Amino acid sequence: MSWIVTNIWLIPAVPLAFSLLILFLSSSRRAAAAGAAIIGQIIALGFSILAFLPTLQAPGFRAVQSFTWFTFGDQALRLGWVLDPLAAAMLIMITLVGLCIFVFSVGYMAGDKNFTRFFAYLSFFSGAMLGVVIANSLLLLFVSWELVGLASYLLIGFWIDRPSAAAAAKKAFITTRIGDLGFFLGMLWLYHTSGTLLFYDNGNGALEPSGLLKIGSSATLVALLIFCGAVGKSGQFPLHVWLPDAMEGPTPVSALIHAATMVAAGVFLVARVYPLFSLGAVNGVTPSLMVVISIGVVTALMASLIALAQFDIKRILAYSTVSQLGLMMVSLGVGGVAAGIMHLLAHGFFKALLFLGAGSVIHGLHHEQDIRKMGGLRWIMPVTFLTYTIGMMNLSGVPFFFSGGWTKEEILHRTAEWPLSRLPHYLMLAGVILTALYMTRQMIYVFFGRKRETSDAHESPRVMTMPLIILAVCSIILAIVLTPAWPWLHAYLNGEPARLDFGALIQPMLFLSLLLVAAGIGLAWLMYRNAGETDPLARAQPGLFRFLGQKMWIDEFYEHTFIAFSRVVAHLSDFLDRYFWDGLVNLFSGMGQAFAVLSKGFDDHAINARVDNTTAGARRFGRLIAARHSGQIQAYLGAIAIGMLLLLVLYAWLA
Amino acid sequence: MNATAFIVIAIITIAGALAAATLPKLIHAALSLVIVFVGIAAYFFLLGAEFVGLVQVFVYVGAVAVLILFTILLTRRDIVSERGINWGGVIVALAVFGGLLWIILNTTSLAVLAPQFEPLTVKQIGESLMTDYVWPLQCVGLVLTVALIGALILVMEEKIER
Amino acid sequence: MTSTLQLFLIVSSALFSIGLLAALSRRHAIFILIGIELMLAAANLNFIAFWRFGSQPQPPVGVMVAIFSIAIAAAEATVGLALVIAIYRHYRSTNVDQLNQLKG
Amino acid sequence: MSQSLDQIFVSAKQWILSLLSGTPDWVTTIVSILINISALLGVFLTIFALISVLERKILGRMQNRYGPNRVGPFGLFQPVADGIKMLIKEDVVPARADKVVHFLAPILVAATAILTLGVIPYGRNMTPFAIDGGILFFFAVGSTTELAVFMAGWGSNNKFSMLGAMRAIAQMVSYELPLIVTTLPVVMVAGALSPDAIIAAQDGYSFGIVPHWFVTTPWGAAAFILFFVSGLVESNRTPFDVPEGESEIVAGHMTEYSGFKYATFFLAEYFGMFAISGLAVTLFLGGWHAPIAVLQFIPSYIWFFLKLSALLFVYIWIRGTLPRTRVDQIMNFAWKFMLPMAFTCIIAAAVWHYQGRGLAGWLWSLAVITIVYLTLSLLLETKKKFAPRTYRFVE
Repeated sequence: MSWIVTNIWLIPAVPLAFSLLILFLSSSRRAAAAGAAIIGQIIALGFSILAFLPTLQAPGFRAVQSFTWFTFGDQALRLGWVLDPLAAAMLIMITLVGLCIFVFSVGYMAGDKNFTRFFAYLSFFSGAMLGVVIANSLLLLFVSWELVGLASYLLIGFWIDRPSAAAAAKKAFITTRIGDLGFFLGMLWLYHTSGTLLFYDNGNGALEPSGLLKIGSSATLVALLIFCGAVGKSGQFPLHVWLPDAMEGPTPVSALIHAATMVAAGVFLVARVYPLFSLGAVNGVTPSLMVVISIGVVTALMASLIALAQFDIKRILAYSTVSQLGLMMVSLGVGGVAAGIMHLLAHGFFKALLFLGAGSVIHGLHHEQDIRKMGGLRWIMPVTFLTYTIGMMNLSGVPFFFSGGWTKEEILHRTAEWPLSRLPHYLMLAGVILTALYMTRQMIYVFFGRKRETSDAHESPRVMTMPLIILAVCSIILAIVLTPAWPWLHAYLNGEPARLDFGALIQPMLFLSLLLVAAGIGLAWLMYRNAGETDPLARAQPGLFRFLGQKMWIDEFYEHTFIAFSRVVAHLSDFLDRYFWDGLVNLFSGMGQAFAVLSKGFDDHAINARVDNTTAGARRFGRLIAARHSGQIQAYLGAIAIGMLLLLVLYAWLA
Repeated sequence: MNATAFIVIAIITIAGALAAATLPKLIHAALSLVIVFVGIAAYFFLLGAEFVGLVQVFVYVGAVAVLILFTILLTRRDIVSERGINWGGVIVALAVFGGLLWIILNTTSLAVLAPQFEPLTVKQIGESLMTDYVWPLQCVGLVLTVALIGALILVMEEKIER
Repeated sequence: MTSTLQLFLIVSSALFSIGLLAALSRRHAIFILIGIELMLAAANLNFIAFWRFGSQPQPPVGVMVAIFSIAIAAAEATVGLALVIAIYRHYRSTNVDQLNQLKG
Repeated sequence: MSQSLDQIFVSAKQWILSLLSGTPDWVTTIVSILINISALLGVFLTIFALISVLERKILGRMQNRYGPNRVGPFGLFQPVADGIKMLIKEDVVPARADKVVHFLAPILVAATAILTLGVIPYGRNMTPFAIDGGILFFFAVGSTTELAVFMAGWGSNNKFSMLGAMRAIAQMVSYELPLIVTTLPVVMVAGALSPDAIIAAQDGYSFGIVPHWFVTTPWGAAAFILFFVSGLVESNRTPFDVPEGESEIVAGHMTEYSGFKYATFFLAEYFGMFAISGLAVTLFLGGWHAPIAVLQFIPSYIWFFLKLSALLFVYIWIRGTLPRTRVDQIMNFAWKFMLPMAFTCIIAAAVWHYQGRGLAGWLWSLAVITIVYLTLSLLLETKKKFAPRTYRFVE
């Protein structure tokens, strides 16, 4: 047993400590801040690798440390952390992607005046996210979860002088808070039914058989409430609206939070408490899982469609993130936990890669984000172009060499095997085409075609391209452990040994999806090859394009329903307050005043006369005393001495 | 107990004290105060409390007296005209002395001769300070620190904005 | 028969009274401090004398008290003199007759 | 043989006292005290005379000239001539001076200097005034010097005198702290305040050649250097002779003294230097112990005075080498560097002690001192750029 297994809390603690350290640096110590953040991340990565190694030794490894936080009455509130393949894989992904993004940020944020603060927040975020991953208690997870939310709020609103950034930060915070309310209620309910918040506790945890037995029929409710939190954090429909707006933050933040890690927390949460979802499954189907699937499907398709009609390079990626998260949810819903997590890990790498690539493009074009104003960057930014292409292949789901392809394939398999209906499967296949379509569209707009208003574009510095290359290589290497021929990661996550089987490579489904991807890319190539200022789709279907371009008017829908409703309620309350309650209050106060007038008359004539006499006497006495109060220290000292003398006399007289 | 030593020290000490209390010039009074301190330290030696005597010299002569002299220098422009003999103070002081004397002379339970004793070594004092008296010691350290900082803040130049 | 301890007590009470005299009758604030130092020294002498003439052997209580009292006296002198300087800066005077802002 | 040679002075005193057997006790006591005092005065007045001429000669050599060489062989009678000159000079007392204080100051300064010499062990069983708290006595009496300096400055009723006295007191008070704090590790390790016990704690040799002096430990070496520098300040020697720097402030608190009183000040200053050096020898350099085991046959007092002379030579050497520092530099150095380093020595000594006083403790305490030293050096590094110097004249 390695020492890190028992001290796994060190992994989140290190970035948190470094974050505090950086916060105390003066804002001119830029190199120190960046260095500290990167060193903290490297240490966390090292610890994560150390923690990863023991999990390889035995399939289904799980180490749990729990301790009592405090006790009220006879109820002990216990917290703890857990190390299992799920956590270990997430740790590696978060720290590695995080490290790349930290390094990238050094270049991207080079000109910013709040450089040190940025790195403090990044480190803080990293620590909080690692805390989510290793938590063995729903409460600890919730605490870290909220810290992640806080970090996200701080980072989205990092450019506080921009009103749009501040609004986006607020929106993200409030929207996720709606989900977190559900999460919190779910937690309370879980504690009520099972009496513990620990996941694993030597057979007594909430996720272990005895705990699940106690939960019994309320599992659906608990699972759905907890799923609310996941919906909020992972940007699932109907709470997805904050995620595209969150692109107001600096691009490394988008890469770190809104692609690779934080949004993955929702998926991770569902995977972590999966036993609650699948409790009492008939044929692998429970009501809660049904909800998960429906939400996932709706989210995935809707986001892909919206992505087709966006012109902001980061916004397209944001919607693709939403759709990929929906895909993961579907995977979890149909029972493919390992597949979902694998996609989550792969997605972490290639989406960070894509976002950083987009960041590199934006940086090279002096903060231009509109893809209509880009083009022909293929030769100007070769490294960015190559790595971006790899990321795009991953996202589009091209199998064989790209991890994203294999994991997406796996998810499609799982949906196909769902016993209830084939509908999710078909919809996901449609999603594959759409993904290929919008990604190719973006590629063509940005990297091919004529140069548009990109007169002084330049390739980014080495410190920014190196992370891109590392992430690209990682996403390709990851493909090796993902092939169906040697499904090592799948086996690792499921806690069973991996077997080599080349036969698994040849499957009809694989060719189907390959065909679909090729169709999507080809279609896009045909459509957008000669695209001019107006989008071809907009020309063909202006109504539909506007509908999609305006994000299906969901924000507006919320504006006119929920927000309008609360406004009406507020007005109503205001009216009630002003006229009804105020009237009551005024009535009472009038009564009080009348009584006061009465008692004043009584006071003045009956009582005060006596009191005045007494006070006059007291005042005369006070003047008498005050005359002795000369303010002279020595007079006081003399008085003390005389007092001492009197005491002496008294003593002598008594003795 | 050495009677000669006792009487000589008593004369010097009380003369010094009278000088300290009555001399018109502040500096002379402060220097007479030093004589009193040294005299009391001599009494401590006579009573077998060498360590306290040394501490007395160290603290009072080396530190407090110098402090008083510095303060006199820093406030030298203020020459306070004395108001002549303050008979009230003299009478109170004499009365207190008389009362104390009367009490002392009338108390019969006091030891006549000092008992034999082992001289107190520095080591014993140190051990007491570090065991039974460790908390008072810490408190005194704290008090001294606070006094130091407080005195510094009190005498710091006030910034006059012009 | 006057005991030896009584002699010490008489000397210390004389010192105390002289200190009191200085504190009561002089106008300069530093004289008051000098008087207080005299009184404290007299008290210390009492502590040591009582300890020495108490039954032997006994724990060094008197010595301890004297040591602490010396330390406290040092702190007192520091703060007192700092106060004198501060008062002097403020009123341009160290005459205690003029410092009667506390007058009731 | 060597034993009797070592104790020859002790035996001589015993013999004189034995002549008085039969007389009352107090006579013996007083005679014993008188013997001690006269021995002290005799020895140190001789050393003073020698040093005053040697200093001028050594300084002369360092400055590529001869120094006094006219009176007697090699100018050795120079101090006699100086003394006679001082004694027959007119004793000038300023008209506005505070006569009593002016008169008492040199007496007090000389008395304290001689008293401090009393507690130092000059050889085996050769401590003139052996008391339990000898080190404390040294510092208690030594702190009285400040009072004397103040009296001299104030009593003269002269601006230069007063300024010089203030400077002297300020720097003496500041450096008294490091001086005392650096003795604490020694007192801690020896477990005693008495000089004899401290010397006894430094007895013994490793491998017969490395003496167990405290200066051979890292904390001891550091404390010794700090102590020596503080001692330089306490005795107002160059490079810390700001209070009496001739080119700045005439002669500081001694400006208004002449003739014999001036000579007394001069003497007290040198006696103070002897006392500090003697204490340094006692605390750190093993007192009267021989440096290697083989040389133990040489009498102890010879070793003591050899070490003392070595230290005195360093004093003179420094005077011939270093320029005078500024007042603010002296103060900053005391509070920002000396005092923290002195406290570090205490910690290092504690580390050394609790590591079992072996090699491990040696290395650990070296590490502690080095780390703090480097940190302080980094922190105190002045980032001030050198600019053309501007002079502000007296307003």
